[in-house]
Amino acid sequence: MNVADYPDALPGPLAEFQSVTKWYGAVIGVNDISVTLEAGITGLLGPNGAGKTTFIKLLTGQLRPSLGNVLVCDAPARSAAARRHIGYCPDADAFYEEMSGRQFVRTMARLHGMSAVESRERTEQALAEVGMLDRADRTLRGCSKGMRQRIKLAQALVHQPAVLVVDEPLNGIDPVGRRELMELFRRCAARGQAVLVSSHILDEMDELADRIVFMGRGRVLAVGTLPDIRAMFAGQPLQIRIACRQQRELATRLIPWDQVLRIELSGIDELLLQVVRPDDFFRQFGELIQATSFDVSRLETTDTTTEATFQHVMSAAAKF
Amino acid sequence: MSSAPTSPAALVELTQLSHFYGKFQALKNVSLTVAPGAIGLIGQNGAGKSTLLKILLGLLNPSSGRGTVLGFDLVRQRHELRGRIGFMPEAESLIPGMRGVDLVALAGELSGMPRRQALRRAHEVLSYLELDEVRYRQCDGYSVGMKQRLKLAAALVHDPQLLLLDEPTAGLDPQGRDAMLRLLHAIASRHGKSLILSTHLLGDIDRVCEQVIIVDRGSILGCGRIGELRQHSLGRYRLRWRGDDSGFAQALTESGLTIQTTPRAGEVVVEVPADWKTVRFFEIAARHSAILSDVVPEEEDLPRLYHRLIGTDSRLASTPATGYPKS
Amino acid sequence: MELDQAGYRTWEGQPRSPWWGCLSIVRVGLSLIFRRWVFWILIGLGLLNFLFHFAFIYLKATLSVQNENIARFLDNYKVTGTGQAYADFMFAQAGICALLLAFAGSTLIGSDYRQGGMVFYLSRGIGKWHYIVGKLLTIAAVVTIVTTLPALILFIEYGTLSNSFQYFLDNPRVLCGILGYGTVLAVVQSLLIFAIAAWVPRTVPLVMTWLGLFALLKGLADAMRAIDGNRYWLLLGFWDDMNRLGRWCFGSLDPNRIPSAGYCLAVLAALCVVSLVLIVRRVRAVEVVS
Amino acid sequence: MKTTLSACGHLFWLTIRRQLCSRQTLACVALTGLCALIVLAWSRQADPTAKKLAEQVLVPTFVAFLMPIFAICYGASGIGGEREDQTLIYLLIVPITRPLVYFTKALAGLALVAGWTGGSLFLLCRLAGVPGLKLFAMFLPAALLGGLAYASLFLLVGAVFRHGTIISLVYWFFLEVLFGNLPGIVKRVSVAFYVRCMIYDSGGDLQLGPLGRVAREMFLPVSGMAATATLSAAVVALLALGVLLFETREYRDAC
Repeated sequence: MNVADYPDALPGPLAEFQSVTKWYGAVIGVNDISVTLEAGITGLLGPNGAGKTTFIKLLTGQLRPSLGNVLVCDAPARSAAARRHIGYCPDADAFYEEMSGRQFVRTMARLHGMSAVESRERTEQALAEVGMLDRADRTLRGCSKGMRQRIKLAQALVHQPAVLVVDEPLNGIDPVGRRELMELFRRCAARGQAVLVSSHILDEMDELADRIVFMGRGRVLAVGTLPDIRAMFAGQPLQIRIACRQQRELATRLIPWDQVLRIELSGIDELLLQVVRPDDFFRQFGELIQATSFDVSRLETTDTTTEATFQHVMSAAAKF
Repeated sequence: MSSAPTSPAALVELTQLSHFYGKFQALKNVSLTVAPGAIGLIGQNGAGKSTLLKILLGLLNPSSGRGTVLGFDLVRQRHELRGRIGFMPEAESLIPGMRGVDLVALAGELSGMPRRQALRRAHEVLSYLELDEVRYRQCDGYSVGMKQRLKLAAALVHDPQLLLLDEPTAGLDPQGRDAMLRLLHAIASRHGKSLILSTHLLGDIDRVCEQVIIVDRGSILGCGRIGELRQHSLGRYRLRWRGDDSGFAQALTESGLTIQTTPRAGEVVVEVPADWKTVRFFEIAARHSAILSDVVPEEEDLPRLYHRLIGTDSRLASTPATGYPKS
Repeated sequence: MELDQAGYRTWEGQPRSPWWGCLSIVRVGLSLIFRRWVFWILIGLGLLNFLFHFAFIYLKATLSVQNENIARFLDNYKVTGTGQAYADFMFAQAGICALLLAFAGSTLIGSDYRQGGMVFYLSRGIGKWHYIVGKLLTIAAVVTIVTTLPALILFIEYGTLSNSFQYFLDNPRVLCGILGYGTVLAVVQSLLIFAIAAWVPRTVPLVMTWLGLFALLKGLADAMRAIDGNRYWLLLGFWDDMNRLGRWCFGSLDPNRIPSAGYCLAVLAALCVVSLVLIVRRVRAVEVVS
Repeated sequence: MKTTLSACGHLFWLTIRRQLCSRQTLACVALTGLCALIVLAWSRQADPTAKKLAEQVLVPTFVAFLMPIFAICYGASGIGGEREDQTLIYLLIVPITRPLVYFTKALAGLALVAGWTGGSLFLLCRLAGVPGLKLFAMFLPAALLGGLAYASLFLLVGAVFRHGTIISLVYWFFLEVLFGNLPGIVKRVSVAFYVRCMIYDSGGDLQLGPLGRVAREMFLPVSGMAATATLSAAVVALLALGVLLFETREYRDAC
């Protein structure tokens, strides 16, 4: 096989939502979303009921959009042609239980239209990729949750799709396994595949995703890299934690600053600050420390994590 | 015979406990003493966590060895014991077709509460877990988060002294997870319940537990207060800054510090000598017009502690390098 | 004043004996069945049969005052008030009940094995015997509600409407028959459906096994008897065994006809023991796995 | 095109293999075995005739019981079983269009039902000896068509309703068993009626018919040709309807 099989040879976005709306009866699932997916890892975030599942089902062609188009590699997502380019690792923990992992992946390869020889080869590759080469002969019924997740992933990788959609891939996987799988997603992204990961665990997203799609109440609230999204909330007050042996002296120095909205003494030698215009604050703070040589053992911005950004996005969305 | 010792010093006490599934030994001569409190249970898939939980619950007879939980013998007093334990299983263990409040009340009755008391407690616990609005709906229509809280409600309804939780936050969204952890923390700290929390998310344990049991391949690798197991002060700082990108990092190297770069731009981890003062970071930053926003001493957090004890590198070395052949 | 009235509160009561839990299982199981419309089709069918009889008895009582002939005409429709009539009524109800159980089996028991209900039950303060007894009682209660209870009501109605209480005094055997037949049905069917549902939890195979057991075994019994006229083969038809035993309770089984009530009892008892062994093995297996 | 064909072919074999290796097959084997025992026992009696065999054994046990059971087993579980196990999703993400998925699965299901019906009928007739072999040709077309009609109906039910298997069973009990045996023309909605019409028509010289005078008078049969045509049309129409509904349906529960 050659590199041209991989999607970086294809022009344009790998998948595209063109003002897609989907409703079930009177209930709206997603409302007028337009997003493109490109090579790299995209994280899909949002609380339960935000429309993530609908988004994924639209992308994998299980649902037909009520309005708009979903394109995968320039084919409508519901067509068989589009499904050739999509690998989907579903959330539900269901398999053809009586098969072994290897048989299952091979079956899926055959259902993708591969010949027996080809499917055998690709199965071995996919199993190697998820680190299950030596453990794939046990029947799925007797496999642990982590092994099942990996087999599910192998199944999604076996036809070398341009777009890989993984729904909650890290549920039930132990910390070591998590790292391995995250590494795997990165390799896929590096090959030019578009990887869409939906997950609830924000700190992992923080580490993993190149781009994040925030969803809430059926709409896409924000798209972009984490720093981009964070920059959108630059005006928001920041939470800062400072540990300093001269707790009270430092506090008295900081009170007059107009960037500092609130100071809270917490613990033996800790300060919790709420500041605006952080750049100003940090510059001034640096100068202060150099001038006074207070012994600051910790300076930490506590809400730059995805979790905090998530809170910001959600509260911002609630304002309109 | 059913009277328990008035105040058991140890919550769990196991001596030389083993368990076999056929020939496979799931637990190998485990001896363990745990004081009451919030306890985290971590380990790889298949390390024996669920087996341990099931034995503590009295669902499974250990093949050899003995133990007590809450002062009750694991084998001989298992019914009395189980009435004092709340178990929240990982698998979906609901009875389809039942309303939420009926299910919780049933759980209470099965643990020995009289019917009216159980119903009263069920309402109380459900509203405590913020399920008031859905309590009259059928439980198979609940969302993942609601199901998790319903399972917790069923485990809490008879006011047990010890809660066993198997992956309570699996499948929850961030807000749900946050709420669940706050709840567990409150139950443990404010209401004096003990909990044993088995999870893969080390962050959960960090937030709720003060003790931890680390299981690997059927043996206990570490057991005790997280603070005691942890190695303090690794002599490393994580720095984040705004502005100038590379100059600052270079200046750090020139001041004789070893640098590990992280995947993020504008962030490094530096190793410092013993007599290092943090002021010097600010000085170097000022010289290179970089604005320091984070100076965080690196402690051994739970993931690192875990990886140290399990014996894998914290930065992952074990990924198989085999991918698609690129030819 | 503190806010301890809000939020989590403790409960300080003495836990009751786990056997109380069985009653809860029964109550919940019944509510599960009587809440689903599919079962109401069958329950409705049984109810129809019951109301039919109920109305006939009433008609007979009121009209026979005016015209003796009407009473004799109505007796053609088996509302004679004799043991035979009740046995026939219960036989019909038992058939409906068997259908009901075929569907209810997977709701009551099968789903425990497929959807984690076992873990729910067994991780509470009850043991496996409490669980088994609770479930068996539930099924027995369903059988009783569909068969014995309506028959008892008819019996009381007939007696009350016949102007004197002599009817009750004259027919003690009928009461004993109703209770006896009901018990046989309840015990055998509950054990049998539990055993089958525990091993074949899905609806379709469950229904197939359940029906096959009654319908095909009866066919086999008839065919075997046709070979050489050996009537002991009829024991293979479990459904008829229950019926024969029931009629014996009513006192209307011909004692000289083979097979006799004793043989039926032995066969059914063996069947129950086998079922019980199957049930216990299955519950124990789940304890280990789940 | 070629890849689609090979994928469909694999799906066909996969369906057959999985259905054959399920517990239902065990139950079918057990029931067939019981029927075989009945036939064996029956054939030992003093005076076995073809008419008696048809009336006492084949119609009540095979046509009324075994054949619908096969159809429910392999029909309702075709799509319905995959939905129940939540594995339908795997068929919806492979590059086979939905109509083809349904069609392939239906073909596999129909083949299984036809195989089981034909096979078990042959076995039973064989065991019954000479009278049985006489009846085999007479029963085969009716049994096959009836089985296929049942199977395509239950496939459709399984694809449309969430509790497809239960609904199929309820349908069988009430419409087929209850209505099918009512006197008058109500029974013309049931498959069993047409199957029996075909049997009675082809078994003309044996004077087959419903037992009992009233039942015989109130049976009101249609001609064998009409029954055959109705059943064949039903199979085709139900299949087409199934394909159409499967294409447009969106499974929210199963995926």
